[in-house]
Order: sequence, then structure tokens, then C-alpha cells
Amino acid sequence: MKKKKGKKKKKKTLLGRGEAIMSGSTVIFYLLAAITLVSALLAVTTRMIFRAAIYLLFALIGIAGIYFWLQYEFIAAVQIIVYVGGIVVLIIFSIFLTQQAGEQLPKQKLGRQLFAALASFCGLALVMLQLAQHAFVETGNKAIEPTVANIGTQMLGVEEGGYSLPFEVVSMLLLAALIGCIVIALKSKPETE
Amino acid sequence: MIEPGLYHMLFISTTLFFIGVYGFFTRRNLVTMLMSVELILNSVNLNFIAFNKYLWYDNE
Amino acid sequence: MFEEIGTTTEGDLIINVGPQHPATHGVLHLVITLNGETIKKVEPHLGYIHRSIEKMCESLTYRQFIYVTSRMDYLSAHINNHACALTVEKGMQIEVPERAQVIRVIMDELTRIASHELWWGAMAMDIGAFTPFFHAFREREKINEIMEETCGARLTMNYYVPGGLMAELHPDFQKKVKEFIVLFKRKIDEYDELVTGNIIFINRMKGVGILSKEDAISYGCSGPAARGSGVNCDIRKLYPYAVYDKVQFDEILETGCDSLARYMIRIREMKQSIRIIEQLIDNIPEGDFQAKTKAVLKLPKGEFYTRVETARGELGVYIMSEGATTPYRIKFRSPGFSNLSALDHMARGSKLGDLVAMMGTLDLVIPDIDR
Amino acid sequence: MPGLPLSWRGNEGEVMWSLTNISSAIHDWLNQTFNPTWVMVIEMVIAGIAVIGLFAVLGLVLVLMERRVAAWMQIRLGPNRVGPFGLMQSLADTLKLLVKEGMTPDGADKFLFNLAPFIAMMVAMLLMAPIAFAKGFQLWDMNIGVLYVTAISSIMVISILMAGWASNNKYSLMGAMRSGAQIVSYELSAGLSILTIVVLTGSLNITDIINAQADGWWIFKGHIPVIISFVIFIIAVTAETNRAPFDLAEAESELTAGFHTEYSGMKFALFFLAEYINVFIVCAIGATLFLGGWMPFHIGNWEAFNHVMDYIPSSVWFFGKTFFLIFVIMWFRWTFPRLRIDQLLTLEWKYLLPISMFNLLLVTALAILGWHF
Repeated sequence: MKKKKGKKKKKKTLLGRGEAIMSGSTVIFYLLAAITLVSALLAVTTRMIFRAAIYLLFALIGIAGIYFWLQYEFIAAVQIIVYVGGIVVLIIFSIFLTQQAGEQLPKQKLGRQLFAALASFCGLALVMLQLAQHAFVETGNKAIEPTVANIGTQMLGVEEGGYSLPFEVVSMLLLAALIGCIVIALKSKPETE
Repeated sequence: MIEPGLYHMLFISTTLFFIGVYGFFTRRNLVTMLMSVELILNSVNLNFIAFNKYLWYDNE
Repeated sequence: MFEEIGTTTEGDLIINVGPQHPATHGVLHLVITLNGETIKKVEPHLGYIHRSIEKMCESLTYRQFIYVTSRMDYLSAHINNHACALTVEKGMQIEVPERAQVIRVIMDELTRIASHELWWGAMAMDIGAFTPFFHAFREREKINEIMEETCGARLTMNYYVPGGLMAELHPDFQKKVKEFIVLFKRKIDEYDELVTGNIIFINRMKGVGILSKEDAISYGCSGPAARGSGVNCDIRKLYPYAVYDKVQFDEILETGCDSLARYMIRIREMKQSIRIIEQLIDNIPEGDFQAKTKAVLKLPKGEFYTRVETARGELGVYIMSEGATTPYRIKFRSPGFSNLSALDHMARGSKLGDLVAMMGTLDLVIPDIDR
Repeated sequence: MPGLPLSWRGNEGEVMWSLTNISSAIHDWLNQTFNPTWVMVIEMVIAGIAVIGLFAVLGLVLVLMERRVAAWMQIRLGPNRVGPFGLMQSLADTLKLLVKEGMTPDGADKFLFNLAPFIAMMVAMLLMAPIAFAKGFQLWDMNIGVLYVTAISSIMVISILMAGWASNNKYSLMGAMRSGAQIVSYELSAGLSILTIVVLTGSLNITDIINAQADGWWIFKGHIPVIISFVIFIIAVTAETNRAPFDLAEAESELTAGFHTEYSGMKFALFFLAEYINVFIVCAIGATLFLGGWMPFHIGNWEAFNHVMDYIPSSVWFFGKTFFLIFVIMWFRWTFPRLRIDQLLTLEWKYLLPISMFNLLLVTALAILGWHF
């Protein structure tokens, strides 16, 4: 009951400009955002590759937390299953198997770092400028609420917006390509006897 | 503190995206580059979710 | 000799199993080269528990040195003592009374059962089953009690002397042994139910640690480890000593060449040991338990060699005498050392988890290897 | 709640005491006294304290239970000196671990080394949220309860990988690698067997799943396919919680102690506790999905019988079932030898996964055709 009221109130404001309120939910959001961004930043800057993977994990969990905060629980759970249970484990395994996990990565050239930082910052500034100038309007289309039942119907349905599952199955092609890449990469390894 | 809304989400997602871009440019290691790509992908996901959440017509 | 501990140039991992490790049951140090989980090489490093027993024996008299050998393969203490006593008796040409010989065989077979019981429990523990250990110790305790009453010790016995036994049997001995036989016959089926029939156990054992007949011979393996590969090597049958030629028992042979075969050998050997004890326990002849010997034993100048079948395999005792009261040189041919040497051959190409199963079925007692 | 047989709903006065009444009494009193925001904060604090308390109690009880069960199977007595019947033994152990020095090995990644046990602990705590301990007694009755459990429990593997790598010990690393391969594999068949119940119920919500079992537990209603998936579930969660015969991650005869070789003191205790809490949670989930959670033993339309069963408090039913499953898992541990790593993966990928996939199809057919009771 309580939650629904809050949801309705939130939905009306795209950006609650001006009114400085300090509800628990707001604090949690800022906390999650901070965790996500700081971990992401650490993930790309740390020179220890295993730690980078762990920071990435925290960033992904932070994003899952934001999904939870948005009350999109199903997507949050899927985010955790796919990214944390799948991709991060995959990355950690690939680190274990291919890298000298304990060693630090070589220090990057300052020029490259500067260039990358500048490029990213410019891009960020540009996009933020665009966002600030653009006024988003609510669409008249009713979006699908991402509940389990809805998503299931979308996946297997044959009406408008259906056929999601066949589309997702096509992504197996990508997986096949990925595995093919690995196989080819393994073969090209020079065989020294 | 301002109550979070669409712009907050977009800010997070944009920042994540460019953090990923920064990582992708600086890193010369395939695994770390993959990690950066993951960040970029996640920022896009967050965008989708945010638009779904805030930009649909409320007929309640 | 020592490779750098760490990673090899091919990216293989080198790990140290031991000197303190749960799987080695003692201070054995195995340097294992691993490729992932697959073993590429096993390099045993010995000597952590070397006590120079052979050298110590040279300064002890022929009566004394026997008891040091209880500390070699401490699970076959009686059998070790038997081998030494036999060598001295051979040198001195002492005729051991029939009664002593029969009691020695009973004691030896009880020791063998106790040793196999401990092996059974420890091996099950190695491959991850904890409970068998306690079940095995329940029955082993009974043997220990019997030993304690007669020999005064539970593990490292001093009961055999050149020419017979040190003391008379405990009055309850026969009764208790008979009770034990009844109990054990029931329990050994329980063992089979608990471990032998388990599908996980069979999968862990079958086809693991293959040691072909030729390899077993060329590595000098003996005892259950060799008989699991179909090598006829039971000293009790080949070169009978004491009263082994007068009792009925089978030499157990398996042709599986793998860990399961070695496991089955020991399980079936326990049943044979019971069979031997059953035949003898009611037929202990009356008479002296000790032959009349001189107070000071002096072996004539020469070399003497005897071998017996311990729970682990062939134990050879070599004594070189210069005619003094102490041996000039003593050498033991211990079964564990030769059996361990086959480990590298068996382990190559198998998984790390298999190594403990192999070591379990080789039944290594580290003091026996290091002496 | 619509669609439920009357026999289940019962009257308020029927149950002599229930956790629901206590919790709603507290809730009402707080609502009268404070404003809603503070009520939420206070309730969160209460829930947090309750979870931590439950953690401690469960840890102590389960450790003692494990030791007594082990002793019983191994014809020994087990701990019986500290306190009456040795009840205080695990408390004494905890005290010992608390005052023990928590060492960090040289060359370890200190940050990750110290972080790993806390991640393990946090995961175990998070998993408590959707479990229904009694009728209406649940921390967070979320829409996606079962999926949430599956999702959060997949973080567990990260803490093991982290601990194994950060220890700077090859045994730990190998244990972590084994555990990673194992947990990731067995998650699949655990997930698929959970899915069979989701298919039958048509909901991921734990309350819905329990309510669907008001006229009989799924293990009885669902014929052989559900029994198959129950067996697969038990096997898979035993593997997921790194318990024997799947305890390859800490196979003590091969890897000394696997991923927690280097841990000592309180950090070890956290791993230890997390393992037992995970066992509790997976058993609770198993009890909820297959054995009806807090739902008393009901048979179809036997009103009188169901009525009698309702007199036993729902929390007793829940804990009874959960502890029965925990006992089964302990029984496994003290009976079976350990599998080898390749056999472990073969079991999953060659047998359990195809069987559970086929089984899922079977259950789907069952659900569509309505062949279950």
C-alpha cells in the first residue's frame, strides 16, 4: 500500500528539481549510484587485474541494486544471474587461466591515458549537454511492465511484440562465433616442442 | 539531495559508458578490455530500463 | 635436483604434497608437477623421518635389535620382529618349538588384520569417506586388546625373541580370539556394504593407478600392491616359514592391475587371515614357548637373509655377521620403499584426486620407507 | 487470499500462537507510536537484528547437529562435555575462534583476502530475505522470490574464487577453481529443478508456491517427475554448498583445506558459518518448493484431517522439514566417498542436466494437461 503511493508520486517527476527531500529511498539511490560509479572507475584504473574483475563485480551489483530500487526485481535478478553468476565468473576464470593474476599490469603511457581521459570527458560533457537541453516527454504508448508473466508472454507469444524467444535464440549464433574465435585462437598458438 | 528521476539514471548510465570507453582506450589487455565493454553494455541496459520506467504513459 | 618451487616454464604448477599433508599419513614429501588437475610427474622426497634404524641395529645385540624393527613398519610390528627372529634363528640354527611357531603365525595374522583395518579406514578417509575409519578402528581395538594382554603393548610389540616367544600366552587369549573371529566375520560384510559396493567408491577406484604385471615386477613391488597386478609373490606360499606350510589358505590374486584390485586383495586377505587363525587357534600345541638358547647370542661369521610377508609385502632382513655379539651390517628390504617407487609411474596422466586413491591402495607407512 | 480451500485459511483463534501474530502486533504498536518512515527504519533494524540472531543460533545449532550426527554415524559420542549434552560446545568453539589470531599470509592480496569471508557472509544473509519461516512470517515477500535466491546464491562462488586467489596459495587456488567449475555447473540443474515447481505453480513468488500446496505437497501431488526433480535438487544443492560427497573445493586429503587453507580465526569462522547457513537456506528452499514450506501436511479434501494438522504451528512444520533435509545432507556427508573432479562434472553435464531438462518438459506437459492432483 505504502509503496504504491510512493511509486505514483515518483513517476510524476522526471527530475524532482528544487524540492530537496531526504527520504530513505533517496539516500539508498545515491549510495547505489556512488558504489556503481566508484567501482566502475576503479575497475578501469586499477592495475591489478583480479581486483579489476572484483570492482567490475561491484559495479554490476550496484546496477542490479538500482534495478531493485526501480522495483524491476525480475530484471535485477536476471542482471545478477547473467552478469555476476555468468560473466564475472567467466572473466575471473579467463584471468586464472591466461594471465599471471598476481602481477600488476604494465603501466600505460601517460599520453594514451591523457588522450583517453580527454576523449571520455569530452564525450561525457557532450552527452550531458545534449541531455540537459533535451526535454523528455512521456510517450502515449503503454510499455510492458517487466514482470515475469509479461516477459514470458512476450517471449513465447505470437502477437505484437512476441517472438522474443526465437530472437534470443539467434544470439546463440554469437556464442557459437565466440567459441569459434577461441578455437581458432588456440590453434594458432605456435607449437614448440 | 534531490529525489532521483530519469536524469539521474541517464547521468549514471552516461558516466558508466564513458568510464567504459576510457578503460577500453587505456587497457592493452584483452580481458580488461572485455571488462570495459561489459561496463558499456551495462550502461546501455540501464538506459533502457530507465526509459521504460519513466517515459511511459501513466494511466492509473 | 629440486626444481624451483612455483610454476614451470611450460606453465605447469608445481605443488608440494607434504611433508605435512593429510594424504601422506606421515612425513612424506611429494613434489607434484600438475597441468591443471592432471599429474605430469610425482617426485617423492624421502628422509624426513629417517632414524638410521639399520645403523642403530649394528650396535645392539641380537636379542635387542629385534625390537627396534617394531618401529619400522609399526603396523606390522609382530611380523617385522618375526623376520628378525627368523634370521637370528637361521644363523644360530635354533629349533623353534612348535607351540611358539603356531602362536607366532596367529599373532602375525592378527597383526595383518589390524594393519589392513587401519589401511581400510585411512584409505576410505583419503577418498573422502570419514565414517569407515571409525568402524575399522572399532574392530582393530579388539585386536589391540588381545595384543595388550599377551604382549604388553598395543602397537610396537616386544614379544618375539630368538628361539620363540618372550612369555606365555594370556589365559584368555584363545577365548578372545575366537570371539573376535565371530565378530569380524560379521563386520567384514558390513565393510563391503559401506564402502566396497558404493558406486562412487568403485568409480574412484576402477582403472585408477594402473600398474601392469611387468611394471610391478620391474619396480620390485610386493605384497598386495603386486598381487593386485597378478604377480605371485606371497612369501608365505613361495617360501613358507613357521607353520604356513601346514595351514590351508589361498594366495589372493587379482588381475585388475588397478586400485580396485589392490583394494579387493586386502579385503580378501583379511578373510584368509581369519581362515588361518581359525585353523590354528584350537590347535596350539602344548610345550615350551621358547627354545633353550645361550645367554649371549653370537651369529657365526657369514651372511644371512630371511624374508617374510608383512601386511605391506615382502620384508627381507639381511645380516652380515663377523662372529661378534652385534651384527656387522644389517639391511632391511622394506616393501614400502619399492611400492612407493612405482607411484610416479602409476600417477602420470591421472588426476590429483586419483593420487590419494593410489597412495591409499599402496598402503604406504612412511617409517617403513625411511627406516 | 482467493482460490484457497477453506480448510487452510482457518480462523485467527485456531492457532494458539503464531509468529505472524507477534510480528503484526509489533507492527501495529509501532504504527501507533511513530510516523511511517521511522516505523520502516525501526522495523528494518528489528529485522536485521533478528536475522543476525537467527544466524548465530542457526550456526551454533547446525554445527552441533553436524557433530552429533557425525558422531552417531561413526559410533562415537560426539561433544558432550560443555554444558548439558554438549549444547554449549559450539559456543565454546566460537569463543575460541574469536580470540584466535586471524593471520594474513605473506604475499596475499590483503584487501580481497579480508573481503572474501564477508562476501560469503553477506550472501548468506541476503538469502534469508525471501524465506517464509512461518505462515505470513517473511522478511520480504517479493514477486520473484525463487529467482532471487538463485541469483544471489550465484554470488557465493565469487567469494570462494576471491578467497582462493587472494590467499596466494596453490591449494587454495586449485580449490577455488574446482569450486567455481562445480558451482557454476550445478547451478544449472538446481535451477532447472526449481523451475519444475515454478512451472507447476505458475509463480516465482514463494508465498504463492506454498499456497499452491495447501491441498498436498508437490512431492506427493506431482507424481514421479517432481520426485525426480527433488532428488536432482538435493544432489545439486549438496554440490552447490560444497558438501561431501562434492566437497572438492576443500577436499582435505587432496588440497588440505582448499580455498580456506590460509584462513584462521574469525575469518575462517565466517566461512564456516556461511557454509552452514547456506546449507540451511538451500534446505529451506527445498522444503518450501517440494515439501510445502510451513504448510501442514494436508491431503486433498480431507477436511477433518487437515484441520487436525493445522493445530501444529506452521513454524514447527517449516523447521521440521528443513532440519530433516539438513539431516539428509549430513547423512550424505558421513556416508559417501568424494567424487573426482572429472566425475563430478560428468555427473552434472552427462546425467543430471539432460535428465532435468527432459524432466522439465515432462513437468510442463503435466502442468498443461493438469495431470497433477
